[in-house]
Amino acid sequence: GELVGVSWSNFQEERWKRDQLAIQQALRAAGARYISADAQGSNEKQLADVEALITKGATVLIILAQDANAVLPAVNRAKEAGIPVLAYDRLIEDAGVLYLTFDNVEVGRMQARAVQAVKPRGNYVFIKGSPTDPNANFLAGGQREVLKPAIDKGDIRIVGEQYTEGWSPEVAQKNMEQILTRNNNKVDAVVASNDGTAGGVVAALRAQNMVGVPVSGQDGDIAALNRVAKGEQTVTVWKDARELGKAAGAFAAQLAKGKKPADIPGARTWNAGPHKLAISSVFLKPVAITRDNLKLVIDAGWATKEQVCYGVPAATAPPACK
Amino acid sequence: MTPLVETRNLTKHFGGIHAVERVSCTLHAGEVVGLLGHNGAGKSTFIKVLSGVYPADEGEILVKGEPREFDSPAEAREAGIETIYQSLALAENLDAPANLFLGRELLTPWRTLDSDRMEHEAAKVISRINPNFTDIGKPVRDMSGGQRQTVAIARALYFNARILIMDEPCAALGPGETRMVQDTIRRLKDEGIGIFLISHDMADVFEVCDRVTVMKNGAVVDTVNVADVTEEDVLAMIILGEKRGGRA
Amino acid sequence: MTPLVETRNLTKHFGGIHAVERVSCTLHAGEVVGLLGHNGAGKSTFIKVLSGVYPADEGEILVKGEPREFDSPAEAREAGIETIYQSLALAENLDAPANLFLGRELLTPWRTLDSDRMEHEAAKVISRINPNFTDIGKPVRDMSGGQRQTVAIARALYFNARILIMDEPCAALGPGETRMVQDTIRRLKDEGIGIFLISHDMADVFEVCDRVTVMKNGAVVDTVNVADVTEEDVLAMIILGEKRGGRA
Amino acid sequence: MRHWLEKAGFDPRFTSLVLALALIWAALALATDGLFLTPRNLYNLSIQTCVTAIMACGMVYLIVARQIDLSVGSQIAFTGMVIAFVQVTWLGPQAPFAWLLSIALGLAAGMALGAFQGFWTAYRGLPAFLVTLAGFLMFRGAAFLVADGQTLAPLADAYQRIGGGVHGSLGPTGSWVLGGIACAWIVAQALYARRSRKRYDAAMAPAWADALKALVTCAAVLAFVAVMCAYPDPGSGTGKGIGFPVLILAAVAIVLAVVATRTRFGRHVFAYGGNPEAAFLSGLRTRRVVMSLFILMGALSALAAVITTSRLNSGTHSIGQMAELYVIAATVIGGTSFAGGIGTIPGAIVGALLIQTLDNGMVLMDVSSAKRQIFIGLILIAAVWLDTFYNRRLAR
Amino acid sequence: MRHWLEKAGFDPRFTSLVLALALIWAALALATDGLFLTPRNLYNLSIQTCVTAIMACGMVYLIVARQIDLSVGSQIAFTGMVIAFVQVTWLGPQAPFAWLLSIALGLAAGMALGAFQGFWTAYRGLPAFLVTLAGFLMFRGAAFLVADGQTLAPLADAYQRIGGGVHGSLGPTGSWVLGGIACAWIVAQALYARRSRKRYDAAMAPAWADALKALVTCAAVLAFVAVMCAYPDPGSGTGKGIGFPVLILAAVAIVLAVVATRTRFGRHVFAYGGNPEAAFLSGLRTRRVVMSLFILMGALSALAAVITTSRLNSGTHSIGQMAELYVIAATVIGGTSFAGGIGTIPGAIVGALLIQTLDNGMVLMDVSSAKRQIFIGLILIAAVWLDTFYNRRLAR
Ligand SMILES: Nc1ncnc2c1ncn2[C@@H]1O[C@H](COP(=O)(O)OP(=O)(O)OP(=O)(O)O)[C@@H](O)[C@H]1O
Ligand SMILES: Nc1ncnc2c1ncn2[C@@H]1O[C@H](COP(=O)(O)OP(=O)(O)OP(=O)(O)O)[C@@H](O)[C@H]1O
Ligand SMILES: [Mg+2]
Ligand SMILES: [Mg+2]
Repeated sequence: GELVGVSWSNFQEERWKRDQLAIQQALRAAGARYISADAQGSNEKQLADVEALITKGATVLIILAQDANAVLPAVNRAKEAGIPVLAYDRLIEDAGVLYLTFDNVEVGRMQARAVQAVKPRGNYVFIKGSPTDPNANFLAGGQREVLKPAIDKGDIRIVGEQYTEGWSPEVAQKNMEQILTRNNNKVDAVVASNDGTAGGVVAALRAQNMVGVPVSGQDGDIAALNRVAKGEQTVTVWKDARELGKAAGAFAAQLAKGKKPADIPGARTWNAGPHKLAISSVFLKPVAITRDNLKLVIDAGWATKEQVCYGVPAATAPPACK
Repeated sequence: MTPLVETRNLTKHFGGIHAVERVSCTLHAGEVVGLLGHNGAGKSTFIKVLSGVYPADEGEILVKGEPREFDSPAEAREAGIETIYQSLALAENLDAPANLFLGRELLTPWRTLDSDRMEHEAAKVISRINPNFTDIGKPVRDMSGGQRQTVAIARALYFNARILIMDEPCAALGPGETRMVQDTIRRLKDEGIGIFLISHDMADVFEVCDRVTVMKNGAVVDTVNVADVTEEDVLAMIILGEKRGGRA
Repeated sequence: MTPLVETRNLTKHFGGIHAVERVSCTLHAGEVVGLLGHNGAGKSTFIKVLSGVYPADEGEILVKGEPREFDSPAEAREAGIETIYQSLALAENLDAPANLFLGRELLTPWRTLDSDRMEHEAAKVISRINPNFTDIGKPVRDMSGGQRQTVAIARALYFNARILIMDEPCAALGPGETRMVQDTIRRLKDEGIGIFLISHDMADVFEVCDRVTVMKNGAVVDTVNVADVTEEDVLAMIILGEKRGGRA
Repeated sequence: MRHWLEKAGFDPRFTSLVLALALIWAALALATDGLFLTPRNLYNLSIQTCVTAIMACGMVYLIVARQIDLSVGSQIAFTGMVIAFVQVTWLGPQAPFAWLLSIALGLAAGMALGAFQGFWTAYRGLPAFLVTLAGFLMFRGAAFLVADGQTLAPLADAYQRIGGGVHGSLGPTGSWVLGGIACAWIVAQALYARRSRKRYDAAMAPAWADALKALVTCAAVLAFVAVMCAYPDPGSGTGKGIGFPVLILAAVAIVLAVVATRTRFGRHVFAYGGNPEAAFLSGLRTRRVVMSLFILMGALSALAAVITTSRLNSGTHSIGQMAELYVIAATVIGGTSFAGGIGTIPGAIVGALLIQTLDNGMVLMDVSSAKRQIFIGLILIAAVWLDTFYNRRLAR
Repeated sequence: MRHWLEKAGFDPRFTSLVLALALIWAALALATDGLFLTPRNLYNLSIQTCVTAIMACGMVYLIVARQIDLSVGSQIAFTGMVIAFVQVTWLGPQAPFAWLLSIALGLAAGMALGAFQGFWTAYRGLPAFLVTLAGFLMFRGAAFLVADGQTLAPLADAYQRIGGGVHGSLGPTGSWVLGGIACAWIVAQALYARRSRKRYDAAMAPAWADALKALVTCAAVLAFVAVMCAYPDPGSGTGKGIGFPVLILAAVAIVLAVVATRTRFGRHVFAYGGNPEAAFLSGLRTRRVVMSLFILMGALSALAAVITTSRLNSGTHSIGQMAELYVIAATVIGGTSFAGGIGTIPGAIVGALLIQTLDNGMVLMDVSSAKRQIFIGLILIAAVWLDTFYNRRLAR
């Protein structure tokens, strides 16, 4: 069968596990084999990884790019070897690739919307991702885009904005503690970029008895879903990795069989990237999980009811936990 | 009567260098044996093997008649062998008392270090050797060459060992200090302690030694009673490396 | 005629310790001046100030009559002062030739090290002091105490300095080696080089010195011509710390 | 200046370090118009400092003995995951005393990691840098595998208090009592020391000096207590008092400081660091000493992990990144030298406090992370330079 | 075993290291059924190794002189951003020779960073660990600010070739010629050495030994060339030959190896590392030496940045993370000791190759990253243990 190589940018984050599982299943279904490599957040290593995957004889590459530009030489290597590339989840600025994603800017937008829905006006804090991870800036971009009008109107004041080295929860926590001190707790909403940092933020809020302040997140970590159920976190934007993975696996198999990216079902050319290249892309819709639609994740078997509703007081329990 | 220490064909090579070559000698209680020889003759290496620093390549060591193998200086020390190394072996960052009691610290009833008592005791022994040396509380790093050596000597003298090995103990000592050490050596000798003394100072040697063993390039040239020889004889042995009257 | 070196009230304190206290002395060309004193008298500190290791707290140094300030040993060396330190100052990881030529390496026409020539030269000087010492090619770390000192001495002798300072050069040397060094000192003296010699060995001192300066606790007790005194006199000065006939 | 300082027996190195810290605090107070010095922020600072400080205490021992441990960050991650795993996955946080057991197992795990590294360093003679670099990679990988990369939460309620959050402190009464006891102890120590020295009529610092020293220390302690109590707990509203992490740190610091200066083991560590060969020739069991240092470090990392996880109320394998750098930095700032044989526990703690101060203050000033890094770098250099410079002056 | 090795004058430490590497290669070849040893992979490996290896050469000098530089990773990031900025933002990649200028400026920047660190370490006596930790933070922050966190791309076409990508190599003819020259030089050296030693009739290794040594070295060189040429360039289709990064590495290594062993400067570095005080007493200008080492390191980091950026065809501020650890590890694996005064350039390069081998091979074996970290850690320990163990045996 075909051999599909996957290059992860940084596998250390919880969600990719699930993507991997889904991709592997989809590939097995299509009768293709799976090999992978993890760049651990390093552009240099990702290049080396791709070289290695090609060496191993991959016939299709699924690349989760660490950096949209820095990954291009890797893509070129693939092109040289005549191997089609599927840009997984993150943009690769190359006309030849198939771009498959829940676009992250959109995720940022959804986080912002969800928070704004609860707190349309007040003091906002932005806890951004790692400064060395371009993805963090996409998210931030989407968040700002949504909130800009309100900010300009003066409904929303930004009272704190910090990167989080290595997406590390305890760094997010320290930063949040300082921002709270700085504003003497006058913080009405926190837009955190993923569930890890959200965890740190909530911990900081709890220490000030401010649990309940709207907090956003993403990835649908079990812990985060549980926080949502408890009302400690407002939203976790859930990108059903299995959907993405399934699609990726299927498409990869087709590309391997020689299909052109453009001919992939549901593919449309998209050219909103920084360099305005026309790239054939497939976008999946992420879902914003709030306490009202927690059921979705449970029904989807993403998390069990026990996990989600663990320790949720019956009184304030969301519908899903009733 | 069985000697305190006896070595049989003790041998130690470093790569191609025959530092110690089949050296046999004995040391009895209440006796001072001098080890002489040119630089690089193998004296220090010999006593390092004796005190467990290096394992012997060949030959054996007998303490009180029974063969012993020392894998570390710690073991030699437990066997009652106390050594003053040519390198002095002092922890430069610690002061004189700390070095003097290193590994055998005095403790308070609560098993903590009894610094004050150690300082007191150290001051006592050191003043016996070098009365001018009072500021013993500073790191050894800041002491003069002779003061360091004084500390090393004091360490060996304080704990009454049965066997005492001194590698050029007076090399850096002033005339006054040297005398003090000689007196101490005589006293210990009378107490029945056996002493190996390495020294380059003939006067020194003839002052305190009963017998001298002369080495050259790792091997023993000869062992003689001090009573039977003159300084010149011994000097000749060291420099020419031949037994007395060897050429006769 | 102006002395090679002259110090006036040279003083150096370490915190509370008066290591060198207003020391004045002179050294003429072709003269050997012995520096004596108990351990910790301040001899090494004095010569370290002379060779630019420590800045003087007070007093001045005159070389050939003109006052000089040495901020580093490098400068003292440029002024023609060559020193053998008590600590020997050898790089343990390098071999004898490397240490001997350290800072003054011999170069090939292409400005690279001429190792072979340095090895050759080193072998020559060293053999002059200690003929038994042949394996000079190994790191100093692996050498015997006396062999190290031989290297340090050779370094000082190889480059003909105008002023030579030796801090206990023979402390670790065997009798044979010591004689060689004494001969060399005499030769240098005849060549008109001025030498400060620190030593604890009276015999040694009386062999080669013209004058001796005795120190106690940092201060000069007295300076005397060797011709005018006996070993006993000097010993008394060192130990009692009083001028000859001081008590008379 | 120097004279009465020396007389009073204040360690100039330490004093100047505190001085540098004081300067930085003053500057930050100005830059944040007083915000930095509010009880609330000082309370947070005290908590934030603990993790680094606790590990720094162990690092002092290692570096004094010419070793190093690059894997402390990964050790936190792994032990933290073990603890969380025991509580969340294995026993369930509600299980009575699950959290106690988890802490015990966490400590055990930490010591195991330490033993592993110690073995290769002490008994197989591999360079510590390399062994602990390997540990740095291995333990982080292992941490990921514990829960397959998942975040484990929430942890037991009792456990969460350890982190110094809500109800995570001693309260005013307790704090004052403790402060009182501390002062009493300090004075007692001073008196006892004088008595003992008199017994051997050894040289003594003048009475006024010792008195002054005791006074300053007590004042510092009480001032600290006062500030901590001035910050009302958001939960109960009463004063917070000393946070539990600070108590842990204090315990660790006192014990290790005493061990370092007043016990055989400590003496041997310093002797080994000063001259390993001499230590060996003096018949010390050097290997055993080195081995136990790594085990100690592992245990301290586990303690740090306890505080971190309970602060986050969750176990994630991404905690403790870069910890090794900050810990070693704290140690070095505190005057511990890589040449070996020199270092103090109090110094390391002040060092940790200094680093955390910069982090804390910069965010209060709302400096962007890139600029923050630059400032912190510069201030680090400045602080240590002031320190050494001041002491160089003394030496002359 | 040992005897004829010693006689032949092979450095046992180095030999055993190469042995360990060979073992690992064999194992990987088996585990990947030969894939690891394909010309293609070996070519990639050779390129991937260069960055670490080049910096390791400088780190050898620093560690030999009892210093350390933790900021090399951040130096890459900063100099890389400077280079990219000059090409992309300032002059534009199409501007003729923009890339040459950018390299020059990059090197200048690197040396400036080095000089900064060197100044504080050599002339102000701050511990290198601390100064370079500050650098680690500052330079990374500065790298972010150069383009405010943006990735700068694409770079000049000519520039891209430096990285060893398409047309990024010497081609078969060139490679073989070079290989020939190298061999000639090796033989010449051997002969010259013998002549010079004969002149002073100094002790000499037996002729067969020197012959053997020369032979082995030449064989290695030619084998390398052969393998590189066996991999067809995807662009042209002809054999790739030696990649440009490898050429840079070779140049750096040879120059630095010669400087270390055959020049005054190198001699003084080793003397200083062996005993700083002795070096000072012997009248060496120790400060100047230390200072220049840091500048050298900065220049090498800039070179590494050139290769990295041209490989990525873009400048991002996130490159070079953890580089410091891998570089220092490579150096230590190569037998350089933190005690100072001991270390070799070839050793460091083999060390770098060993580390990169593990990374490269594990991916080929398709091991999950968590498990990979664990393996790499274990193998690191094993390799170095084998090394020291083997030499311990020799010592007895
Ligand atoms: N770096 C230092 N710091 C503090 N005190 C020092 C330092 N160096 C020397 N001293 C003290 O200064 C005094 C003189 O030391 P010095 O080395 O000059 O004595 P010395 O005459 O050479 O003795 P010796 O004959 O043992 O070599 C001694 O009391 C010594 O303890
Ligand atoms: N660790 C070592 N490695 C290699 N050779 C050594 C080592 N230690 C000593 N040697 C050599 O062994 C021989 C004997 O050395 P040793 O130190 O025993 O001489 P010694 O009699 O003590 O000389 P000295 O009177 O100078 O102290 C010397 O040639 C020395 O170079
Ligand atoms: Mg000896
Ligand atoms: Mg002296």
